[in-house]
Amino acid sequence: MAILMQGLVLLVAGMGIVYLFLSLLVWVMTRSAAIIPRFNHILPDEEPKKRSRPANPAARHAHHDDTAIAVALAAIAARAA
Amino acid sequence: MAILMQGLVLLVAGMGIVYLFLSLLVWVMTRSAAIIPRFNHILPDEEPKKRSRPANPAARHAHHDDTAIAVALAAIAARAA
Amino acid sequence: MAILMQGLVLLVAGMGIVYLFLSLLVWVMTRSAAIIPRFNHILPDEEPKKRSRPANPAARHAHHDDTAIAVALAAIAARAA
Amino acid sequence: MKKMILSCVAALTLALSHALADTASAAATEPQAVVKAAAHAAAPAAETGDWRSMVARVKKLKDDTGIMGFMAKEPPAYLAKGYMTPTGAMMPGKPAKIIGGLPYGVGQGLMIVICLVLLYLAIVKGFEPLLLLPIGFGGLLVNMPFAGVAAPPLVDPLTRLVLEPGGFLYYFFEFGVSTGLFPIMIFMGVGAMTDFGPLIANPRTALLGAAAQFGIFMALLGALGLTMLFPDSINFGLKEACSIGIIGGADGPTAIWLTTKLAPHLLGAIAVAAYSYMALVPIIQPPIMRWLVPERERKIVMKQLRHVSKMEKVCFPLIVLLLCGLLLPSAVPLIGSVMLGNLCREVGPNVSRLADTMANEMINLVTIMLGLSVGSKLACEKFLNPETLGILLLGLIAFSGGTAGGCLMGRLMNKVCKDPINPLIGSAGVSAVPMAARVSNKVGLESDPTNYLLMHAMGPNVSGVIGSAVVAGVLYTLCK
Amino acid sequence: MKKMILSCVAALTLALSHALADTASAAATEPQAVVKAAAHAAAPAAETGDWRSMVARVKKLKDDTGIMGFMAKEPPAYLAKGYMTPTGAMMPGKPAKIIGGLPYGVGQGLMIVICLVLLYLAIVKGFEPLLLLPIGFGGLLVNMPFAGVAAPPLVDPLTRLVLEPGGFLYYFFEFGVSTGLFPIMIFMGVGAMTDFGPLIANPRTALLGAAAQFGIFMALLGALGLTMLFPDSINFGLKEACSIGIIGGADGPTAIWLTTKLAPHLLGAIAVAAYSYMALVPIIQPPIMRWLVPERERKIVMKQLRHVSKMEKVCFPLIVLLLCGLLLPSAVPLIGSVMLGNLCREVGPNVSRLADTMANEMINLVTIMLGLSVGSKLACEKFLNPETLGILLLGLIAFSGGTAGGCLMGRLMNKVCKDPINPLIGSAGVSAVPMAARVSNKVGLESDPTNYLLMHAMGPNVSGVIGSAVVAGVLYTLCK
Amino acid sequence: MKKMILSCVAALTLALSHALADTASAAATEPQAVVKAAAHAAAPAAETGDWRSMVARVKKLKDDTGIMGFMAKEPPAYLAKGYMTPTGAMMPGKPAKIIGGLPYGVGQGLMIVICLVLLYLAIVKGFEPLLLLPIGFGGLLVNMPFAGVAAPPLVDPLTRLVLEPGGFLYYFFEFGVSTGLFPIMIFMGVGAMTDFGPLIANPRTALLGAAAQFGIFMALLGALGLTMLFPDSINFGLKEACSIGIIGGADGPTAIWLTTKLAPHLLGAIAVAAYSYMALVPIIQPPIMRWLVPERERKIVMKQLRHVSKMEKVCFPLIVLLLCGLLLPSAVPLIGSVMLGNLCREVGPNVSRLADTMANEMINLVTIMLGLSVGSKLACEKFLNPETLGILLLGLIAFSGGTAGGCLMGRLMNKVCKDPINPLIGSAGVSAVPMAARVSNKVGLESDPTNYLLMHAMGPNVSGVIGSAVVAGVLYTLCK
Ligand code: NA
Ligand code: NA
Ligand code: NA
Repeated sequence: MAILMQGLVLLVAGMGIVYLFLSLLVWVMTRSAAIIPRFNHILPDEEPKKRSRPANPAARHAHHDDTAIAVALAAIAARAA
Repeated sequence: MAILMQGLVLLVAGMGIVYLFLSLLVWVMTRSAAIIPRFNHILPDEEPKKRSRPANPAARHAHHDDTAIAVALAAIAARAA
Repeated sequence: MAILMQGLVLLVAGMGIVYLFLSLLVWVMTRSAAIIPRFNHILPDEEPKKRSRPANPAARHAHHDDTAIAVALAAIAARAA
Repeated sequence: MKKMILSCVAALTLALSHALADTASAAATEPQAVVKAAAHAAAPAAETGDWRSMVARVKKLKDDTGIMGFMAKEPPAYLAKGYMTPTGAMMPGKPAKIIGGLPYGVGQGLMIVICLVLLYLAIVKGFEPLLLLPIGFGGLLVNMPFAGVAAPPLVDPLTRLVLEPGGFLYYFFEFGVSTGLFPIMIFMGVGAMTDFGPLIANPRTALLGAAAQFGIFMALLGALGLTMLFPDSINFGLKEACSIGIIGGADGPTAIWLTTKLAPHLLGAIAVAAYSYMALVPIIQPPIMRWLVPERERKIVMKQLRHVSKMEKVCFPLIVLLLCGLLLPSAVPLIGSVMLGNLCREVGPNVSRLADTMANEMINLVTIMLGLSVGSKLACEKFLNPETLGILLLGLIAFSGGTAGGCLMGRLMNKVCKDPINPLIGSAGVSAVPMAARVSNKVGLESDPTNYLLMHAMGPNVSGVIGSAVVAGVLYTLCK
Repeated sequence: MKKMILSCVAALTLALSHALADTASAAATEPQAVVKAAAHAAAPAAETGDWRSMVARVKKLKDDTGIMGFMAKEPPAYLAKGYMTPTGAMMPGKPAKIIGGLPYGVGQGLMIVICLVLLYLAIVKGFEPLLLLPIGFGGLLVNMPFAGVAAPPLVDPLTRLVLEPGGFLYYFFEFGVSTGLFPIMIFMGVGAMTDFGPLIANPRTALLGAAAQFGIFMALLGALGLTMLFPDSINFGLKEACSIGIIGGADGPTAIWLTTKLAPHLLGAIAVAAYSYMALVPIIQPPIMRWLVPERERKIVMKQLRHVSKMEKVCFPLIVLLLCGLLLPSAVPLIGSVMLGNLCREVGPNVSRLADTMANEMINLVTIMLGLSVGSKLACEKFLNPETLGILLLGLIAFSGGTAGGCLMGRLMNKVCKDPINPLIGSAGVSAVPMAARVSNKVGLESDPTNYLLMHAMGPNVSGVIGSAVVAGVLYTLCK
Repeated sequence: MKKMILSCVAALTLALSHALADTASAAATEPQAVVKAAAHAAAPAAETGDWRSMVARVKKLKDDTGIMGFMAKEPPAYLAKGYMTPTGAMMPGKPAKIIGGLPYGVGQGLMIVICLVLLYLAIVKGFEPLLLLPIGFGGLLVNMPFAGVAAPPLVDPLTRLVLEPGGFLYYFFEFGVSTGLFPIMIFMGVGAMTDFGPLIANPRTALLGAAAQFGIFMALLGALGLTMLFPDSINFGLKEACSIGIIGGADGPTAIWLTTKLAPHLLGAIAVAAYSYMALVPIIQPPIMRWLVPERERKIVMKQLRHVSKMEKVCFPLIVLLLCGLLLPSAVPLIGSVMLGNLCREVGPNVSRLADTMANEMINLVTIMLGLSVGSKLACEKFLNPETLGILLLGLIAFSGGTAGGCLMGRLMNKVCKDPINPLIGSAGVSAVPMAARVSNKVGLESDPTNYLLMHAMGPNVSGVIGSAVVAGVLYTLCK
């Protein structure tokens, strides 16, 4: 019986804490929904057009700068050949 | 010389066991070739048409359900925007 | 002060070794640039046409021989069905 | 050809029957056999190089077949007597008790049947196949007698040299499950695949994710209650009860993480229950949802979700992590790994390499190894006892309780809040992402075929992941 | 709805304030608390099964919140008093000293702010995000009080059984950083992504890569000088000076490899400095380049690079490895792993599976784990001291010195050699591949918009990788 | 420019000659040198901070160059005297004997040449490049004197703290080869890439896969015979003979798995032989096939294979695993991992994530690490002895014996069975998937250009994988 009481304490404490935690999260998120959008310019949403490009499967692993260099190299190599 | 005799025992035992094992496998497979096809409906062969779709490289890693959700999300987001 | 002198020794030794090492590399590379091209036939450059094929993303992971076998299998299976 | 195969099979049968007869007679004259065995041990045959000794070994092979193994009464020695790890720690042994006093080998045979059923569910019925297939296969492997796939390495107690390496499942388990690494790495992948947008757009749905954790505590109390009801056959302490309860979190990695720490001997049963019920969510939840939510409320149409900016999505994981660090540090490993994956996902192209790797290669590699490792805990002495039945029952209670808690909280919030909330999305709070959200959507469509609840249900669905990680942290701190 | 949330928050606030009050009174009556704690230890509550004891534990939860942690004065016990590893080694403890004698908790709070700044730089400013994001996130996690993400496992000193597993960052670090595996594996990927063609076509540019290592030794001397100037607050020995100098190598894996071996306590600061300055190369280098290279020489047009055959590209990694083995064996692990990756890359289709895996899955997986592990060394007692400021300053000196060395060597070679060399490509010798080569190109275009230096700058750029690996080998041998 | 480089090289030459002279004189006055060295040890230079001591260290650098290493007579101390592992086990040392009593350094030089030949074969000739390239490269690395890429960590015997971490190949080896994990993981990938359909369609071809294991035992007997013939130079016990025999299994992972357990000191030679002969299958097999199979039988056209349903393909791995568990538990780890991979492959879309990962990322990652680890056993004292020549010879015998066994069994079956069997497919029973099947096809086409045997040969080909795993299990049980 004693252990069942302990379980009840766990129930109350656990549900309490998870409620408190998520309530606090709700409160913070509601607050921040008012504040953060003011700073949206810091990390602007990617435009849909831009997004479509990295979805190209061939480009998935390509590091863009490396690609640029590789392209340059290839061009020069082609000229050299 | 004694060790060579041991090797011979190994030869007989080893070839015997591998033959027995694979013979048994042959026997079981022959049996099951008569039985299993009756249960083919449990796991029907994928039709060739269906197979061609997952071969699409872009879809290789996509979890189908997640894709569905993502599509729904995108649609709603588009409407919202 | 003594430790600073040690640092100076490190400076001289370190820069000396890195120069020597890379000078030697330069020398070896210059030499080998005269020698290695004679053996270019051992590992001929891939022709650009050949290269374009493995760039096909769908084929990235495919082991060519396995593919051949799979194709043969599929053909036979199709005939058998 | 047929004759040939048949003759081979006949030879095999003969050899086997001969072998069995040998064993029988050996058993009859046991004292002499012991003397022989002792003599063998004293003069290892390979060294003396006598061919007769090799023939004797070949004959002894029959004692090491699985067939003989399934007739064995005793578990492997390392289980009963303990063993020394390569670092010199002495793991104590435990007498293995199987339901009904069955011999150990019969227990293993039963477990193989059970694992085949698991594989059937995974493969044919599609029950969370990504995890139940490796778990079932690991269970098959570990119950093959004498195969030793999960056996610890054999260590010389004096020099501490490893005389014989352990089974590969032993190493997988020690490397990734004992240390808690695998669940953490899976959670990184989960974070990299999860879109918290719906939760950010409508934060108050997080409360539904909190309410759905109620099932955890129902099962916890149930486990303690069962122990009181059947003190002879079921014996769950607080730690076991917590581990069983967390099945109701409907999150595999969370359940495995907590169980490994509190009650590792129940790991197999709990993981199987957790993933099975996750797969059964479309069957378990709808009746409860229909019972608790009146038709009128099931038709509630919710306000469309607002657009969530990239900046908000990037800030969200950091905010959750900081909150968690401030209030509940013990949940930081779980929450932190989800949020790391999610941060990489939302930051975009610059780190998409990392997010892609987490969501694909890392999670796949780890899933294989985690599944097999968890399966290696499906040994018969851990699974074939009344407690497993209790765990399966309690898992069902946990899922039902969570569903009920979420729905009732939805109704309550609907009364209190200004904006309407369809209580059906409450059931998605148990997590089981994204299955539970789809169930909410489907039950909603039954009442109003134009009312798509999927996106709204994703809010409680993902908050349920956070909620059960929080509960796992609390339970770990209070009961460790 | 709002009311509901507000009431919840109010309840939380109340509970917290109550808890704080409790603690205050507990602190006042410390002797009794100690007695109580001792009693607790003697009779663990879960066993006695008394619900009051569970309530006491719940109350004690508040002492384990991060909020209380940030108010703590002392570091975790395992840091101060040492701990036993699972293999039975006793790691000695160290008193933690933070700048200004700040309490430990405040230090952790400060570190969290610093890590958020790091994340800001990585995410918004794009500072080497692939590594600074995991490093910053690891730093966040490790500075959450009581979260224990980098804590060692708790080992029973008698039986050596692991009572409680360690944090996941502890395992990542021990597995991959302490052993040096992660930098080596990253270097395999670097090799598989690097084209040494431009260096093979124009080998003498390797001398620019040698000259650019000068920055390493400037910083090394600077570190020793700082110690002499501020003996009270800065205390760099030879090992520390070498590790700081290697920042000037502008190669993350090399810096991490050497620092782990010589001065692991500086790992966090050095890795942060190295990756930050690599990201800042476009800001640091141009002024120095413009200052040291006169306008006339900046316009020099270089001869076009010759075609390099596959055979030459395949031989190159083997030649470099053999030279390194002949002259400087201590650099073989670093050089060897780069050259293995490069060999797989150049051999072509037959082993492209391996090269692809190294350049993608392997490097991504390892980057995640390495970044987090390095971040786990951003503990406040290691970062919040004047030495970190010194490291940041010296890192800047190292990068500047390397840039200057490369440019001046370029001018010298231009005078000595027949074929013209644009001294601007000398700055690329610091490595920071491919950022520094692009900077050379950009500054060159300012003077002559038709003069593309990118390919020419790739020669010194990749030779800088070899150069700093050589220096790392020398420093390791001389100072270990 | 040229002058500049030449002067650098000249300086280098000077320094080296000076250094060599120093060493010579040091050797002449050895007693004093010992005293000096002792003094150095007593007062570590870096601590005293004297610049002269640093100059002395720089001068001593020349003793640590590879050049000096190749002149060394003795192996590294840890090999000869043994070492302590971090877990406290004392690994005993062994005197290193090289063929012809060569000095150790010369042996290392020879091994480097041999490894370059291996790389040539892998890169230019395309000999199993995916494994021979990493093996050859690992061999290069491990034979660089003083590089220590496979050295164990330096452990303080009292405190058991790791003073200096080991080489990365040491960690790769301990992590994945000593434990047997890598071969197992590769086998998962092999299973995920293998289609057992042709074997299911025509099960009796499995008997060809059994017959082809005959080569294993020929080589086994040959190894014992060689020991009797040359007792002075060759010394193979039963364990060594089993490991050598398994080369004839023509399965890399099986060979590595068994050799690691029975005769780890032969691992390098055996792995090199196994993969080399696998690559040479198109050269070794055809003459034997033409000799043993008369032209008439080479033209036999086989019945077309029937369609195999998905259900059959899914059941097959489970059936094989259960049979193996019933009869030969020691083969369960190998067979089980192949069958796990195959099951994931055949189940289809639901778990294709896992199958893809096994067949690509996992197998690639593990191949890199396994190849390097195996290469690290190409140390000269293990390879440069007459036994290696014996192993190479016996490997050839094993492959030939297997080919012959398969072909003869094919002829026998052709006589006994109703349906015709082309004996040429028997040679595919050695496995070496899919090379041997293609050889069968090619030799068949020589006799009848319309008779495609490829699909028929895949049956014995894949059954050979099962067969050699079974033999490995038997040999392990009988000889461990
Ligand atoms: Na949950
Ligand atoms: Na560099
Ligand atoms: Na084989």
